[in-house]
Amino acid sequence: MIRLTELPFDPGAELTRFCAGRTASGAIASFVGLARDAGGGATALELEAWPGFTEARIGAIAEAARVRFALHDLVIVHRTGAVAPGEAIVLVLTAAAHRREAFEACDHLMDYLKSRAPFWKKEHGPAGPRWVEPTARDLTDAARWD
Amino acid sequence: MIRLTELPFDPGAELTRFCAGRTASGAIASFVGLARDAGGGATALELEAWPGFTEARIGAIAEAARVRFALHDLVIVHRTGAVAPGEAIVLVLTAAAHRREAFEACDHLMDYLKSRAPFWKKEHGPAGPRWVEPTARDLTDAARWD
Amino acid sequence: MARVLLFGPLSDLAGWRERTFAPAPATLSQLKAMIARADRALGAAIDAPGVRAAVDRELVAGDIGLADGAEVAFLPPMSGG
Amino acid sequence: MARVLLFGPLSDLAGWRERTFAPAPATLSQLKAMIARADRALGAAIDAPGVRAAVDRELVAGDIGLADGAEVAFLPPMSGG
Repeated sequence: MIRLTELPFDPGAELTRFCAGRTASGAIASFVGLARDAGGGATALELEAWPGFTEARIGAIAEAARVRFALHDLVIVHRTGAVAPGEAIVLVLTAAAHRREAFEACDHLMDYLKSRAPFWKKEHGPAGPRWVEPTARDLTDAARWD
Repeated sequence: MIRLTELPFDPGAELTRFCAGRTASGAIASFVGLARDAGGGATALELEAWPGFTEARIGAIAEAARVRFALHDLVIVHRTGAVAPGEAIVLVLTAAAHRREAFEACDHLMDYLKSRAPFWKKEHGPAGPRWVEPTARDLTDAARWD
Repeated sequence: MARVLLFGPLSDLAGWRERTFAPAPATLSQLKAMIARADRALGAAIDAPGVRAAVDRELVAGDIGLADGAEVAFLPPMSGG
Repeated sequence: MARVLLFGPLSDLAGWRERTFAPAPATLSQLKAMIARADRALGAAIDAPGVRAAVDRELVAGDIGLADGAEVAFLPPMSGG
């Protein structure tokens, strides 16, 4: 399940829902990316997506991960628009039989979201807003899975 | 924060609390171990701990991980007693500046909980209860961090 | 004509997000040349390494023919999460 | 005397969780011998590879002296999560 949202969301509520009634998956891994306070005021960052295209690209990444890591289920929630300090930017949930697959799939999905999903991110720091590109570490992290 | 509990708990509620008001940590990783239905009825497994000793050992493991992975914060919740199918057995939450550290710490803590924390686990399957020892994979997974 | 979409820093640079270019360019490289004639800085930016193009919502590599009315998006380096 | 605690499959095997052994054994190996005399199967089980001993809540390796009243726990292979 892939969801983009302009509104704040509660990663814990998503996790509760994801775990409910699950008796075949032993392992649930998750990752939450929070907006750090970069000293730029009420908005920590702004996220731009391309509606439709962004969901489709994430869907393709997710489907490949589902097969590769034998996932039972997964959820990706990603904010768009203005995000305040402390708010969740992204949530990835993965369910698998065993923990290694759940962890690796979650790690992999985050690496791809960081540098291969169609989002553009403007960080608001003390010197004003600036567009952020993936870091060298983001690129080498993502390349681990190629 | 280390907690053993005989009662079911909601991993999502723990995650919500863990994220609340956090504006300095960009990365929250988590793992939930769920009791799979092994066909043994209303109890999936029974977990025995040694009160006091178990918390102290987990505390030492957690403190070492906090330093090693530069964690900002962590939570470990672990069930004891009878656990029903679908209930959470264990929850690990880690907060760090960046995702690599949060993921690795969570992965590491789970590996150590699986084979180095003082718990004894009886699985209830169709053939009745049996004590479970760490698998060969649990041992090699834990040895990755030595 | 071709409909052009810009994202992220490219739309900040150009001052627009969406614009049509006419007459219809026959290829992606012809469209890029039209954009560069209209705005030299933008022309250089869409040709920078790391900028991908999507034609009718499919990522493309290299030059490609454009149908009349094609939608062409220029995507600077992506950074989610 | 020494107070002995058993966990996991060891207590199932022995049929008890906690018992005192007297007179006080001077060492861990003497205690193990006392246990083996009382219950041969348990004596073998606490000596199996993978079973750790904790004396007064500290894990120990090899033989060790025991104070009178020592608490000795035998811990079979641990498996949480």
